[in-house]
Amino acid sequence: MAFWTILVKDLRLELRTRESLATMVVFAATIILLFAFAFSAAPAQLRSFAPGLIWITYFFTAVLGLLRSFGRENEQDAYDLLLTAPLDRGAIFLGKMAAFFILLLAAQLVSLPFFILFLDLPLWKAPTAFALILVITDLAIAAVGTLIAGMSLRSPAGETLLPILLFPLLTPILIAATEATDAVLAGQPLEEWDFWLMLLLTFFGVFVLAGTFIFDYISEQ
Amino acid sequence: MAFWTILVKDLRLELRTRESLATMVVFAATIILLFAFAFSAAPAQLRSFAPGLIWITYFFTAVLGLLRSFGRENEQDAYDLLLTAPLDRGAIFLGKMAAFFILLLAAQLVSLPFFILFLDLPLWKAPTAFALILVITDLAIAAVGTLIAGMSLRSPAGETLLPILLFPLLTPILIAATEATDAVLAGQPLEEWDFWLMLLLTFFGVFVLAGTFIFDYISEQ
Amino acid sequence: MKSFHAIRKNQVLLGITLTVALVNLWIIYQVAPVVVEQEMAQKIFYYHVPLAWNTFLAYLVVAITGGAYLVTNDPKWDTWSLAGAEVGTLFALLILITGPIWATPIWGKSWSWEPRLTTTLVLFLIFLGYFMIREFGGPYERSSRYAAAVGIIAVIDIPLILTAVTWWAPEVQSHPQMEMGSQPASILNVFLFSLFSFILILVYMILYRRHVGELTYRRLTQQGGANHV
Amino acid sequence: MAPLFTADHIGKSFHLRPVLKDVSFTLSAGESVLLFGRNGCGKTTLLKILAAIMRPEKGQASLNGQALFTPGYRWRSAMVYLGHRANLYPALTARENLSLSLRLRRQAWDEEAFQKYLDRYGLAGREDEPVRVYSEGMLQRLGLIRLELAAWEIAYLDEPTAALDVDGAGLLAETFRRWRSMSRTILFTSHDLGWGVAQADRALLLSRGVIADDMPRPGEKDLVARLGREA
Amino acid sequence: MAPLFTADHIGKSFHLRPVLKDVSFTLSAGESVLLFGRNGCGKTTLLKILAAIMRPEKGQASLNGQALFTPGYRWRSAMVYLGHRANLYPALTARENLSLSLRLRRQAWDEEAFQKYLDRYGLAGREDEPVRVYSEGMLQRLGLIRLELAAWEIAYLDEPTAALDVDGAGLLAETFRRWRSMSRTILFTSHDLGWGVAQADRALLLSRGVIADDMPRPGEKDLVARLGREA
Ligand code: HEM
Ligand SMILES: Nc1ncnc2c1ncn2[C@@H]1O[C@H](COP(=O)(O)OP(=O)(O)OP(=O)(O)O)[C@@H](O)[C@H]1O
Ligand SMILES: Nc1ncnc2c1ncn2[C@@H]1O[C@H](COP(=O)(O)OP(=O)(O)OP(=O)(O)O)[C@@H](O)[C@H]1O
Ligand SMILES: [Mg+2]
Ligand SMILES: [Mg+2]
Repeated sequence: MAFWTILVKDLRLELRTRESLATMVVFAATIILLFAFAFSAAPAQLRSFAPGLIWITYFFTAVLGLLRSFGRENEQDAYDLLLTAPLDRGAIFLGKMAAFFILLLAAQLVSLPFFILFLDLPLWKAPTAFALILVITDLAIAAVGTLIAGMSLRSPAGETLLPILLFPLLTPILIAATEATDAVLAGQPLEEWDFWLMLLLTFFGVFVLAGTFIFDYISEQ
Repeated sequence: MAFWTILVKDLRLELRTRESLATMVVFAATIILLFAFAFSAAPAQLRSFAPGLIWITYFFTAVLGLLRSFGRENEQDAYDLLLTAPLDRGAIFLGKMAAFFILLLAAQLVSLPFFILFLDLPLWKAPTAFALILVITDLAIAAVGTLIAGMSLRSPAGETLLPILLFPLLTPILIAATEATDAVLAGQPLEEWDFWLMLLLTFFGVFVLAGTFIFDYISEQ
Repeated sequence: MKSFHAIRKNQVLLGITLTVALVNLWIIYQVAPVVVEQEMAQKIFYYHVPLAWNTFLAYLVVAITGGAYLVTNDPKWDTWSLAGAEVGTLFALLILITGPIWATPIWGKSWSWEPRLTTTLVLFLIFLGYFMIREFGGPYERSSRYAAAVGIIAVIDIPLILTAVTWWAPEVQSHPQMEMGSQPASILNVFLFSLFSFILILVYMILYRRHVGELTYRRLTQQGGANHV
Repeated sequence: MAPLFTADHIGKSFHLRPVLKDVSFTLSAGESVLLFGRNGCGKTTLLKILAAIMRPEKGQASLNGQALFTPGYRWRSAMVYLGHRANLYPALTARENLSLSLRLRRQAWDEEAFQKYLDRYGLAGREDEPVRVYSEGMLQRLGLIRLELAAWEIAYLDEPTAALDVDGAGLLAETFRRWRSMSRTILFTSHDLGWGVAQADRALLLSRGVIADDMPRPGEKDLVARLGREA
Repeated sequence: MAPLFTADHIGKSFHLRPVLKDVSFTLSAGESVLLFGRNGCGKTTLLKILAAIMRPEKGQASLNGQALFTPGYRWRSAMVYLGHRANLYPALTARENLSLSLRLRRQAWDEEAFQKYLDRYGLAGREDEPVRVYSEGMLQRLGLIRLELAAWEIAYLDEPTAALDVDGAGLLAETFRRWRSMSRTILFTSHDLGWGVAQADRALLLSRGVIADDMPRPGEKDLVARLGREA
């Protein structure tokens, strides 16, 4: 219940201003354009770097999205509305996580054509496999990101603390996503790379559990 | 005078929180770690992508820096202090631009050793050439960024406007910087790539002029 | 409150720790067999591996006491967490130093973006973040809670990171993953003694750091709080 | 009769500097109590702690015999909080903000009541604008409507009259009377002591981290004199 | 005598909805004038326009015969503004904030005066803390010290008493008297009409986008009655 309320609220806030999505998409597009330029010298090698490029781009995108998601809570102390409400704080975490997951996925889907167009990546050759990786990785990113943002963005130096705490924790996720994407692009069957998916799912599961329980302790000032 | 006051204020705000340098170092380290990983498959080829990687990192750093630089002005409506003061608003623009330039440069210098160490880039082979690119690009980024941020972050839809206006404007700058860096790493003489520097300088000049004159009109609500 | 070394048991602990450490040094230098292909370089193993294991131990302390702090809100647990984190991170730094020292003669280069090395670096960076949130996360009462949460997150991250390594594409694995149990007794015994020595060092350092932490806490409380920064 | 609300030895420091040292008091059902004290004495801090926005270092509180500050969340269902700032999302409209706040409390939306209160608080016709464009006083009025629509037993209000015009203050006085007649309990701060005493059964003086005085049915002069002695 | 300050036909809309339609009034040197009106009538908007934080769509104003709202900046040197929120940088200390505000006005720092005012406004000993940790009232007090240290001829204050305790309001009343004796001009808003009329020579009623009434030396009752008729 509370979970849905918060999820819907975050999505509505986003639809109203469209700011996170705009930021994320434009940012992704800019990075992709840069990549296209940076690699114009060696288009042949591009393929081997593509998975890394994709996930680096999405990482930065995720940080920008998180900044907005919690920045909005602070503006008029609106977060206090959530904190004083009779609901499990774990639900705040889950709701904001779910909303962020949806936004991140949306931003990625919108920027995907740019990857395919400008970097000439044959992602459409294995759409389900890639979709699977995208969804599962985003779940993991959303879980870790929401937990970390929920605490760092409540403190004065929040915007700087966020990437610093987040990046090391996300590195294993990035690696798994990159390796899995690599395998997909190389045309390997699922059995060859399903352990990366398992790793990502484990990350997701562990952080959802941790977040649900810890969030109560880190929400209050 | 007003220029200096604002420059000093912005630098002090940054130093006060003491977060700046420490966080920049850790930030740089983590980003480079991400790259190293994302591209670990082919370390030998990494060299050819290095310029792109460097500037993508710096692009992200710049966006975060800009968001903070103007976010701070809005917190307690402190910006009103600048607006009501008897000073030319062009000086606000120039002061904030200079401060942002210095911070960006500092952040880059701090992260440079990591690039050199971990990604094994021979930037030290042409230190003056690279320094030149760094300084001129940062000037251009600072001019464009401060003008756009100063205008968009004062309006309610600011966070949406900022990326939409800023990123496309920064793209040519980043491309120029990437190309120039590429040329330096390839050991080309200045004549081969001074074209990019001229482009960057033009950007800088145009936007400084524009900013100095326009800022008065876009500062007020 | 007394200073740490004014307390009898701590003097004894320090004595034992120092003695064992010196004996350990002598054993490693004199008694441990020289591995043929690696010569003296291999002996750093007796530092490198115990340091790594003790790092995990220290971080476990951080997580457990951090959890206790969150639940009880008792600052005593926070001083334990902080002590564990500082000593653990010092040890982690030492892994990151002894590793490359060993690597330089063996691999011919001091670093490679290889799974175990990278994940160790990641762990180290997570804890740098831990200290940053303590420093910049707001007043002590809040930042210490955040730090406890980061400590817990870091520790649930450790097994994930470590197991991830075994799944990694084998062609990029260059860090050895030997089974300690299958080592010859001559190596295993020296290793175990060194491990014991480092556990003593860890315990001593954590106790000491915790004591200092408690003194600082009391002093600040008595003088009516710290300056706001 | 057992008190509705008890606060026991609440303590809170910032960077180990105590702001609240040992705050204890009780409230009975239907009481309206003014919390007063000098600027910076810790009133906002205390209200935030009671509303579960801040975590105290020590102390307990209970409402209806149920312990507050416990890990669960049911203890928060009987309370509402209205802070200095409006606790609203600037990008959402008035209607959306309030319907959100009700949904968070698992209450159904009541359009009729909403329209009634909009009208009463002078915001009729502006309910579909994003509250970003509201003036300070309008925000405060909307915050009060939020409390009107919610079901609760105890409310914490931090300077509710600060941004209200004369009409608004009168309206709020009437609202306080209505709430008290519903035997709801109110703990509020106000620097407008005249307005405050008129709405309060008791006044609690917060000073040096403790409740320094508990004054039943005081006059404005009493409070001013008492504050003066505390200096 | 020519008026010190004139506002002529000032108009301002948001999204084409006019908030200020045609605001004209004059102020003489040394006058203290209360700007009052209902929540949302446009007081803050008007003060922001005069302080050059917002741009009006039409109208002029002049101070000392010098036109305001012109591209240069010298016209801003005779004025100060203290808004709803404190106009301070949370990360800077009180001392840094004030020295910054003086440097922006090209004034020299006066440590002695600073200490004197800190003392007077009850902030002594806290000048080297970042103002992020200040309470609402403390922020407001610091904002007032900012005005005390600055050199100016006209001040715009938006609800200066809103966060102040009784002492603070008394202190500010005294300060107003001092400023008026220096023949400085004050235009302020306040919902505390009692306090307001006591400090004001005149009261301007802002309603429906115009100055609906200009009342010399009114009593509190007059204002309340006048507001009532406007509803
Ligand atoms: C260069 C940086 C290095 C880092 C960061 C590093 C890190 C670590 C860590 C974290 C462990 C403990 C984890 C575990 O027990 O599985 C470990 C164990 C070990 N390291 Fe390293 N190491 C480095 C270099 C080396 C080198 C160059 C060698 C030898 C060629 C080496 C040999 C070992 C051995 C034998 C173990 C015990 C493995 C086991 O118990 O299965 N390390 N190292
Ligand atoms: N985050 C914080 N860090 C450090 N100190 C703080 C923090 N928040 C509040 N304080 C301090 O705690 C004290 C009480 O603040 P609080 O806001 O509760 O006061 P208040 O009674 O509400 O004052 P006012 O009447 O001005 O609103 C002040 O001295 C303030 O400086
Ligand atoms: N940015 C904005 N966009 C649209 N409308 C606005 C904006 N700012 C203010 N308004 C509208 O202008 C009107 C006047 O607002 P203003 O803040 O000036 O009122 P006020 O007289 O100061 O009220 P209060 O007594 O509540 O402080 C209000 O109706 C408000 O909704
Ligand atoms: Mg307060
Ligand atoms: Mg107003």
